[in-house]
Amino acid sequence: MKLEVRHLTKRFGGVAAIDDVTLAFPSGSLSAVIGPNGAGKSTFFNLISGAIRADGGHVLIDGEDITAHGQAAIVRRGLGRAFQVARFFPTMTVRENLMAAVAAHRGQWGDLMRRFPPPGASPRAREIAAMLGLADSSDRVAATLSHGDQKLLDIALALALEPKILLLDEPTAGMGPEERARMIDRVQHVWSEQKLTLVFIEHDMDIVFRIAERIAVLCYGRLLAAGTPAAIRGDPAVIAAYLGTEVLAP
Amino acid sequence: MTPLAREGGIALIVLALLLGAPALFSSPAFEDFIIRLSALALFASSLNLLVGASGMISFGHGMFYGFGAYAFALLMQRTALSLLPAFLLTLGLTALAALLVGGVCIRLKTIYFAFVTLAIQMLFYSVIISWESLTGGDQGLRGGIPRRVIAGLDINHQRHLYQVCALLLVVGLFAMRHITASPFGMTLRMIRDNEARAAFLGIPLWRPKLAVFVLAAVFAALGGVLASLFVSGAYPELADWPISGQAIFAVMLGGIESFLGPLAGSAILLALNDIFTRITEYHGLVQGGVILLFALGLRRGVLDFLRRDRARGEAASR
Amino acid sequence: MDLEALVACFGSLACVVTQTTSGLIVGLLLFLVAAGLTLIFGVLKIVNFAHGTFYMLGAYIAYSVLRASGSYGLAVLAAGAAMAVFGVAFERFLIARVYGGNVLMQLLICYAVVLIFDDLVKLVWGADFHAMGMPDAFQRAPIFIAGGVVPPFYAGLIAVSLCLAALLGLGLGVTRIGKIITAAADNPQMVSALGINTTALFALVFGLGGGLAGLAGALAAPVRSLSPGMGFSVLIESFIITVIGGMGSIAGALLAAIGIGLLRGFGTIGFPLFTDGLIYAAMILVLLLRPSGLFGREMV
Amino acid sequence: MTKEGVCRRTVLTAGVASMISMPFVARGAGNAVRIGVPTVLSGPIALLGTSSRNALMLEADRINAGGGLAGRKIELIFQDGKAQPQETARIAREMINSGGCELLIDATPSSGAFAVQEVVRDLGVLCFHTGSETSSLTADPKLRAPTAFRCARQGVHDSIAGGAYLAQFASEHKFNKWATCSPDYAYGHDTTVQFLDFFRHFKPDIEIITQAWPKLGQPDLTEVITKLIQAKPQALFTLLYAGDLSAFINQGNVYALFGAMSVCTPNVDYPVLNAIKNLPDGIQSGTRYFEDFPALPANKAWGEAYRTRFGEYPTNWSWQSAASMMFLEAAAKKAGTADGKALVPVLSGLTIDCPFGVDGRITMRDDHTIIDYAIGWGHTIAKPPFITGVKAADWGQIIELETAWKKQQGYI
Repeated sequence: MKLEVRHLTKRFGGVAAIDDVTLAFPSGSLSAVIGPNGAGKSTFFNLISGAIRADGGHVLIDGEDITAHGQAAIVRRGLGRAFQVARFFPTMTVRENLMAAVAAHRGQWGDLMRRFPPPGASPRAREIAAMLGLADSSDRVAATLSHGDQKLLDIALALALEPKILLLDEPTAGMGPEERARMIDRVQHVWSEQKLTLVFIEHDMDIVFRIAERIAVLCYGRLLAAGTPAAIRGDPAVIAAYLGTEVLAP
Repeated sequence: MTPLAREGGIALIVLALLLGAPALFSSPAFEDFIIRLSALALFASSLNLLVGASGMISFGHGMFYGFGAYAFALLMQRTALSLLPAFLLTLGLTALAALLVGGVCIRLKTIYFAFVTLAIQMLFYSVIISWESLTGGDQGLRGGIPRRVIAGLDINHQRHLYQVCALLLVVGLFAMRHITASPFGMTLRMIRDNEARAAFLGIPLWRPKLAVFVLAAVFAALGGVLASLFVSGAYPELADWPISGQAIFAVMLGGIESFLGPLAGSAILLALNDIFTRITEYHGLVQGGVILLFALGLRRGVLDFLRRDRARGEAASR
Repeated sequence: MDLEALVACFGSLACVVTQTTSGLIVGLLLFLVAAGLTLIFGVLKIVNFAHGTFYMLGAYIAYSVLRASGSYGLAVLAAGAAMAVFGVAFERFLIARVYGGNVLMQLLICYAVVLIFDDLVKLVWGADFHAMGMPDAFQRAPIFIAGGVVPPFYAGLIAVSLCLAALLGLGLGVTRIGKIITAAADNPQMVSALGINTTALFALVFGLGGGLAGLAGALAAPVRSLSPGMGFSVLIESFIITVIGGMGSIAGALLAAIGIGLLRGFGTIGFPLFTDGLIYAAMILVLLLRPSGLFGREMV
Repeated sequence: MTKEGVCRRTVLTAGVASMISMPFVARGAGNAVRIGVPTVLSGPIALLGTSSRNALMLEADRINAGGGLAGRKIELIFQDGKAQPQETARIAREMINSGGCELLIDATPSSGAFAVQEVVRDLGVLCFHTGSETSSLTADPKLRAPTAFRCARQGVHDSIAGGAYLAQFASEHKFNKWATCSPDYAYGHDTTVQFLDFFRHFKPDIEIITQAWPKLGQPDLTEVITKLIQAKPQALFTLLYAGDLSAFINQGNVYALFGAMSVCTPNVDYPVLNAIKNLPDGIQSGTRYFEDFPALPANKAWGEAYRTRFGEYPTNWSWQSAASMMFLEAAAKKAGTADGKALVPVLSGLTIDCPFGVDGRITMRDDHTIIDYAIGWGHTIAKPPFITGVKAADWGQIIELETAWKKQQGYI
């Protein structure tokens, strides 16, 4: 599915957190959103996913305007999301987390007629766990997982919704180099296997330039540049914004 | 064996034991205890549907206990309805009231939800006190609940009341257990654990929240009906905020994370009260001291403590 | 409903003066209790349901000290000091043990403390109600202001309570420790981030709250009946004030307390039978429209 | 599975523990008559409970010293119902069902008494209510229980006696503008209406210019006091009692209320007097319990005996509880047995010699409520005996008007 934003704008007080941003993420693409701290990256995701309301502009999925839709409706339209600080259900085991998410996705959240899990939830949960390499931890209580596994679980919960578009907010935040590599591996694997339109926010430029097909650069709420890694690397505005940080060096 | 079948089996055995007990040893005191326990335990367990299962802390849950008691006693005194219709109508009216109250309250989160439920209970209590023509004001609905024998069942007779209470206690607890173990119960747990995540899994939060609020109110009213049968009337004390406190304390004493915690807490609370009021006029002092020991010594409910202790033991031996 | 009487009252300066002072006296004493409640909630996020006990003990201690020493001033100071110490002990030995736990566990502890001290008071002072009696210094005829009656003791009480409110406001606004407390009430994480000793801070806040409630009890003792359990109704009213004013806001508590006092003062003339219902309704409305209270900041 | 396993085990333990705590079925020592006394020993009206307990112990000791009830010693079991109906009902049941008690003396306020009434109706044991003044408890045939008796003053009696006294007082002083101030709950509302009805019956031209309704246990009555002073009535009738009344008088003193109007109340009793530091002269008051009224040596002696033993003054509930023991004693003597059920027919219509009777005698009328007990009105003075000039009420008049009232209510 194709994700597009047109003239998207959000102000907090007098300050524009997102200012007239127009961007498109083609169906099946793997894109990164980068920018210095406070560039409005998370706000950008919050606007797309309906967690906060835009002041202006539109969000479109496959050409359909979903700007006015609520969070639940956007989820149903096929957009999943993982968070900067992993969000999951800490008192449940990994399996229960996933089965609950599957049940919710299948509209069985209000089912009072049978015991949990509803039929079919368990195999699907196992599938998702396997996809993210969480199969071995299935019976562990989520709160006791390592930081990296918790981030994976967060993504797994999003995948339970069978999304066509997946937003990942800093999937490698707070991880050591080994964990990072594992995470990126998983993300790429999921992307290629599920044919997702995947957008992620990332600070590690190595990762960004290694795996992203397209990169969008946000700075103080404005879109600075968007294009292929090669184009971004050579963009003078981007170089100016990142001056002295050397992260763009190949 | 599926959990449903196993728990159903346990429920049936317990029910059989309770119903058979009077044949083995006839003790009116034991029967009274079970009658009072069933009222408090249903009420406390219903509160735990909110507090433990959904993470919604209510300070005003006693309002529905009182509502159940008053609605039932009024229906019995003022109308010619027989027992069962009056009982079902009471639960229906409570659900309606809870729908209204819940619709207003669930917009608020955490401590503000607790406060607004308490405030509404205070208002409800002051209406009971002021609306003397209907409720008898502070003197309550006196004169007893009229005897209406159906199918040989006379609930003013203690043995019959005991049997009804035992049945409703077991059935009520089983029903609540089923709710918490259903996919819906899991949804509540998701909301308790991480509301934002639950919302982003496409769950319209207000619906399960309102639903559990109404369900909890109905079970609280069930407890209230039993209380009104025990005192054969309804009194404002049954709707005042210390009654909400009773349920909170039963839940905290027994354990918030164990399904049977509120039942155990209710039994402990009633037993403590019964023993201490019998032996001393300064029962508050002794009871307060024991509760402090519990709270500071275990720092969680008794069942939660035992469970965690046990889990730790297993981990150590592994 | 007697709106005619209410209109007539507003038409007479004497009535306005008298009912306003009586509203102020009711409100300001409640404020002293509510101030501690709101501070404790603001800083520690704990609803101290044992706060009425502080008030009750303050009144009883003042009663005994007055009988022993004959000095009302000493009695008030002793009650305030004793309850400040009691507040610190209560926080250190009981509440501090369940920080980070379920809020209901704190509630359970408060409940136990209320049970214990209601009985201890009965054990020490007896089950019957006591009255301290008016201290000699205040046994004089009422003052008349614009035809309205103002008893000298009440004039004194209003003055003392307002002074305490001002001192409290000043202390919180100007001194370093006061600023820390205010900051903590707004944002508890920040304080620990600043490296401030929260243990001492929490104890201090409980001491302050306890002391204020003890003072309120002592100030009210000459005219109110002392009996075990007398803290309960005061707790409910101060709780309402705290909610309406905003949990954590001293200014909010002051305004809400005076507002409720005045509502009582004039409500008793205009609509004596449902002032309480009106207060509960106000509380519900405030919670629904502005959950953090009229002056509180949204707690996230 | 282990989770459930542990749960079940602990619940079993809790269950067993609570079974152990169950009262074992007890019997009185030897052949003693065990009497259960549900009462109030905590909270704001604990004093009424403790003073009832004192009086009952005093009487039990006296009766036991004289050989007991038909040869059986009395054993009293007191328990706190916390002024909560459900708790009071529970202990009443428990006393009979497993506490080995044969009869009940219910020393609880009205809410408790109505709950006990249902227990008594269910269990069919002899019971004296010694706290409830609510008339309907015995006057309303729907509420009356066949084995329950009220051994306490009754609201309607007090209203008639008070109405008559106040009418005379108002006429003497030409007081036509009155105010009322009563607690805002059913007792306060109903009794105020009843009082005013009888007051108007005797003096139709009075005018009620304002009414105040403070909450029960409201700590500060200031706004009520100032409201009353503003209204400038000539006299005030109040039904506040106990701690609320003493707070009202103490706070009223601050505003010199007692100089501004004449205050009348049926409720000044010894504990109130005790808690008031500067008792104003001239409050018109009924006698709840008063050693000097009726002015009988037996009454004075009883009051003194009580004070000597307990170091405090008796309350209204004290004499009511004591009287119930006297009825029990007389009935047991007459019937030659202490068996509760056998005493019921004997008690109905029984007249006994009693220090609290207006002429030294009290009758348990056949509608199970007492008459001819002391009702008088006098006025306060700052020094002992605190109330003086007591005039006894006219019981002939009371009963005549009570009958009319019962007809009007549809009770007879």
